[in-house]
Amino acid sequence: MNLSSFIDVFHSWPSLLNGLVMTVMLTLISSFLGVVLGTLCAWGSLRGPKALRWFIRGYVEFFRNTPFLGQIFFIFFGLPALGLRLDPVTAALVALTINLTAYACEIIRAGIEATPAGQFEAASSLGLKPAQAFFLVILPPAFQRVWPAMTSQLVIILLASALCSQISVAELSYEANMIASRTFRNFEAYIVVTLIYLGLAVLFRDMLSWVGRRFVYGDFATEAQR
Amino acid sequence: DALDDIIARKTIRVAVPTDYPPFGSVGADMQPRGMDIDVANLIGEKLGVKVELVPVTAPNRVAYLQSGKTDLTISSLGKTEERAKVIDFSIAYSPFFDAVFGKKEPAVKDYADLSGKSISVTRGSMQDKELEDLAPKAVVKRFEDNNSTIAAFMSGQVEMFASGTPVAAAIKRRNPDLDLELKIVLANAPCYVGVVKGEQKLLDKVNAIIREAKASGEIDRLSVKWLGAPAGELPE
Amino acid sequence: MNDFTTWDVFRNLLAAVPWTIYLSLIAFAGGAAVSLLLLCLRFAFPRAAGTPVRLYVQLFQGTPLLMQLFLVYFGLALMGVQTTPLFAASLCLSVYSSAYLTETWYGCVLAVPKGQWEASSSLGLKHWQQMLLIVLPQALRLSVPPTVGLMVQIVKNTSLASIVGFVELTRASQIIANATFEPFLAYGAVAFIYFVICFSISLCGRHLEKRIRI
Amino acid sequence: MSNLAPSAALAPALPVSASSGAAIELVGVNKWYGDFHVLRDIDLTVNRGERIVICGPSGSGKSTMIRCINRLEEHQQGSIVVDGIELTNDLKRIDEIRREVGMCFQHFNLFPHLTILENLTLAPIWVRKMPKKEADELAMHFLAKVKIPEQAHKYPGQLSGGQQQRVAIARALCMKPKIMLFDEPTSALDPEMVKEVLETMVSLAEEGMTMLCVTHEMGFARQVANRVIFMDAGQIIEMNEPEAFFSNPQHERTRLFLSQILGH
Amino acid sequence: MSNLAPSAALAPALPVSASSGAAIELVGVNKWYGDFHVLRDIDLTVNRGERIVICGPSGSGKSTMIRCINRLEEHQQGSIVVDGIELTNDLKRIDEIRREVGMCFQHFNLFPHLTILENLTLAPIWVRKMPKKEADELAMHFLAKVKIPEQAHKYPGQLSGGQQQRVAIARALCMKPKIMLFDEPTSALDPEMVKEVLETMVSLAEEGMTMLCVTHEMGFARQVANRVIFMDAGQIIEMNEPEAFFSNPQHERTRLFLSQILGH
Ligand SMILES: Nc1ncnc2c1ncn2[C@@H]1O[C@H](COP(=O)(O)OP(=O)(O)OP(=O)(O)O)[C@@H](O)[C@H]1O
Ligand SMILES: Nc1ncnc2c1ncn2[C@@H]1O[C@H](COP(=O)(O)OP(=O)(O)OP(=O)(O)O)[C@@H](O)[C@H]1O
Ligand SMILES: [Mg+2]
Ligand SMILES: [Mg+2]
Repeated sequence: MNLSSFIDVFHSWPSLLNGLVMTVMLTLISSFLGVVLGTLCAWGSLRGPKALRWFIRGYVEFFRNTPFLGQIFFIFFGLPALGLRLDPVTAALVALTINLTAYACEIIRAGIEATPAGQFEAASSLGLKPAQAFFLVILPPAFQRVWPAMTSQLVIILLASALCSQISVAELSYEANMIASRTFRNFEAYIVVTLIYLGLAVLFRDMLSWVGRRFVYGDFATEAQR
Repeated sequence: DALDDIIARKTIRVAVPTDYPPFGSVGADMQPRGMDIDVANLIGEKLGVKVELVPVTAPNRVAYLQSGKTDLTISSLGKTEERAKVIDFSIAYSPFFDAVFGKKEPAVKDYADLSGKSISVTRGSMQDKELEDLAPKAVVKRFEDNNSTIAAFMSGQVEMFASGTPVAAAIKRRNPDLDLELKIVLANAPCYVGVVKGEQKLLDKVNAIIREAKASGEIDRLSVKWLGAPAGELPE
Repeated sequence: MNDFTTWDVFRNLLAAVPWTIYLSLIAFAGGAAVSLLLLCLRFAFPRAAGTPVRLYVQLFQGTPLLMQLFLVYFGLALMGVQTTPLFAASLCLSVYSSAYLTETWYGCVLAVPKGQWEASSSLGLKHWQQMLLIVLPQALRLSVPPTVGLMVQIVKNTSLASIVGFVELTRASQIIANATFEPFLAYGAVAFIYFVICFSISLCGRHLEKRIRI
Repeated sequence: MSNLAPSAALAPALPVSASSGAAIELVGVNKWYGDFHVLRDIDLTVNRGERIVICGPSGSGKSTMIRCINRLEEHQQGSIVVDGIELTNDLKRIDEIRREVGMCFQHFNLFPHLTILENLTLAPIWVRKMPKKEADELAMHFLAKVKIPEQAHKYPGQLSGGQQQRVAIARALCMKPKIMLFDEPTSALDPEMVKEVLETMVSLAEEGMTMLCVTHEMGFARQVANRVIFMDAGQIIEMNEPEAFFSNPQHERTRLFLSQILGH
Repeated sequence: MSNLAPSAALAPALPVSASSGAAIELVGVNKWYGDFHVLRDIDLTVNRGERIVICGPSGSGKSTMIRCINRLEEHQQGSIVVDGIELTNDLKRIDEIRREVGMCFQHFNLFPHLTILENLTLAPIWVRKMPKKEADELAMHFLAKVKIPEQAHKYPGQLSGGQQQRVAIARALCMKPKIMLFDEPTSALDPEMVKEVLETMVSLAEEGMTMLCVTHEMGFARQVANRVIFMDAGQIIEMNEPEAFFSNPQHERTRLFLSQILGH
């Protein structure tokens, strides 16, 4: 392994770039959907009717306790048997989103449960409806409380998107595999892609902390959290 | 030198597939079995050493050899220029035709008919490369192992799949009702034993063993057992 | 060629369960050992060890385990260091889990209220006594739920050891799926087995959490 | 703290039975938490413009009682009528009542992610559907009233406890409630800040707001209350005008309690 | 609350300069948090057996000052001598001093994972190397003193705030300190519980313990303090005997402060 052997890898930069774009797209879309759905599930599992609560619990437990690889195989290879055929990218997005939703639901629920009871009470004694109280009053501080945990989970989703190569989604590790099997520069290709993932993870983390401050919970003094 | 090491160690490490019937799969006892496994055992027997089978998949079988994790790879490996740069090849031990398979419809008369068709293929296999050269307009979906390639076809995610004739025959035998036929042959790509690059003594020894087995009819016997037909003429 | 019964599928999968458990135990024990070491370093030399430990965590949390495995197994070999699949899997899983455990446990120690440190120093306890008698027991309690969560992750991630040819649950299910051409039976069974293992860990964790809460 | 001059300006200013009908009426109210009987046969009529102080030992059910009045807790027996509306499970009625009743909590419960101004305008905008501009003006009016208009654009975390509690009062006032409930509004405050909050409450009282206030600030009780209620073990043990209540408590339990909170 | 009978039993019982040398001596102490000057030229001598109450507005540096005395905070200038030992960075000396100085915090800071008894015996066993049996006896002695021997085997979370604070006092006493520091020991308590804790402190004072106490319980100050100190903005503004301090404060700032905490 020397520098010149990396050249073969860098020769394939257009496919690496394509893979990078696909990885980023998979991550961003499923992160967004997963967080939104996770929030709704968290609300449902705390406030919804009993049947809904049990359903959400079962859903969350199932998807948190089975490997992601199995989930993605099931959605891609198994659902067609039930008449639902998804193309690889859609299947990957669905799998990532469903998986993330389960985790996000748990994380957000923890944040909501840590909300002082007084916040609900203050909101309802002002006459806010439960949904208004939830989205205007309870949620933003809950998000702030759990944003670090959420960030870690979203980074895990970024890394898990590598497994989408298994259903022929042309994302970053798929392209790395392609380069590896074309040029037999396995190690060089993996090192390069590993470093790209590391860079992506660091960037994504920074971006999330910015997004959190800017859009999700606003920039308010933390000490106010009682 | 590799051959001396093998003799000294009294074991030879051979990369074999476990996801590629009839060349390699497992029985109900989870032990590997198939054409490739028998060839490995044959070579071990002739060398007078124990055989250590290392299960591999199509994409990483060359990597195992390259990084010295195994001495040989016997996993229905076809010969290509690129591969020849990083490993050595013995003489062929088994016939193998790469082809595209699919349902009766639509008909495929030449490679141009594959344009726009979605075809699943195992990444890093010969068929992958051949499809790219012969039918550049086909929509190729690459999967990690043979199982996924086939499953993609069976579940209707792709219209066709590219694989070897023996593989398709095995599927057909398992699922007689399956609507499956050979659409077009991609190449005649007999299987070779892969040997660590630059180990001439080992390579010569393996070649000698295979030649002898061909002459004695042993190869044909294995071919009939696993592939359903004699091996016939194989390139040196 | 297909002589598998449904029972054979289950039997062979169950036969692979010990490997999954064994790998998980190694990964957890190794990860715990490494992260305890890192935590000791970090608390003993906050200045000197802080940044390297943070970088370590950042590095192994920021790269896919799959890539780590591949690089250790094949990459080290290419540099002349031969490793067995067991060694590579143990090393990577340990390093991977140590990164997460280090971060989690560090957070638990920090989460013990400052007042506890102050009260114990004003009683004249030495630093190590404060750590051992006051802070660690409380941190330990805080750490139960996240640690159990990580254990579940580790169990699921041992499936990636199949990349280096290790025949544990996932690999066994792949092999069986290939032999039987019945991927759904094999994958369904394996999902069920994973669920049973992981969910019982979660349940034990919850039970433990309740028992040690005062 | 406490011991306000007993010659307070306001104390028995208002006759006990005033203006048009009762603001709040509790008849035979009982409440249980599981097996635990928190409220026992509570009867209480609060007239419009009346100011009532409730005291009693910890756990005696003071908070529970006033929380039943705006339905933060449900009662199981008896009737509670607020501003002529009876409290039932009908959600619409609860909403109506909550619009008429403002509440201040011990721990302020400001919304940490909103600025002071946003805290104040949230309910007018979302519940009263007031245009933002109008809500802002209203909010600034009440902020000026509690004497902290300059803090409008800060976050709650940046204010002192006393300031936060005044914001909480202003927030409740922005809904223009007819009745204000206070649950120990000063007990989480530093001694210096107690005064500024009490002053705000006194000025509210001077404007004739109907007030129900759980507090142990006996100086405040003497100054503004029309009646003082003593609760113990879920019952109203004693109820009297402040002068009589403090100088001549009827019950042994009341006497003991008063000696403890005034004595040290 | 407060306003203890001014004819308190203990107040000026002890002459200001007593027994063998000073218990605590601060000379020219200065401390900064970054740029922020928290303590400015603090000079203070506390004699053995003396009881000093410190009051002042929030943020004036009261806590910081007493935390410097047992080195929970470091000072940057000046010298602090406790029981004849000067505070430097020498860890052994800090340990020695901490053995002589007991401290009680506003939020008790009991160890939640240990029973009451274990809370009390922890330091005697590990710091004083006392045998467990002896430590248990000692602990029970002090638990009896704070009147909760029956709680010995419960966990802190099962006790009321007042009980917890008394355990915290007993815990400090188990180290047989020569000096006790209190940082607002009653301000996190319900009014009723304040009394029981203050009583414990008064009985300590009666035994002649050297005490430094940050509190706003002016009744307590009148009853037990030899001197009252008023701090503002990191400085000691005024220091006097309680009678003189309350009846005739010298400084405008002190007067204002007293009017606020006594006035309402
Ligand atoms: N959600 C609940 N479930 C069970 N018991 C409760 C609940 N809320 C309160 N209690 C109990 O009801 C009793 C009355 O509580 P409440 O808060 O009304 O007392 P309080 O008079 O306000 O006391 P404090 O002065 O401490 O605020 C207490 O004994 C309390 O333990
Ligand atoms: N660790 C710290 N870093 C920076 N500033 C601090 C720190 N601790 C305290 N301060 C500041 O030092 C000042 C004095 O704090 P201190 O806690 O001594 O006040 P105090 O008189 O005890 O007030 P209170 O009555 O609120 O307890 C305050 O302005 C506070 O904000
Ligand atoms: Mg209450
Ligand atoms: Mg303080």
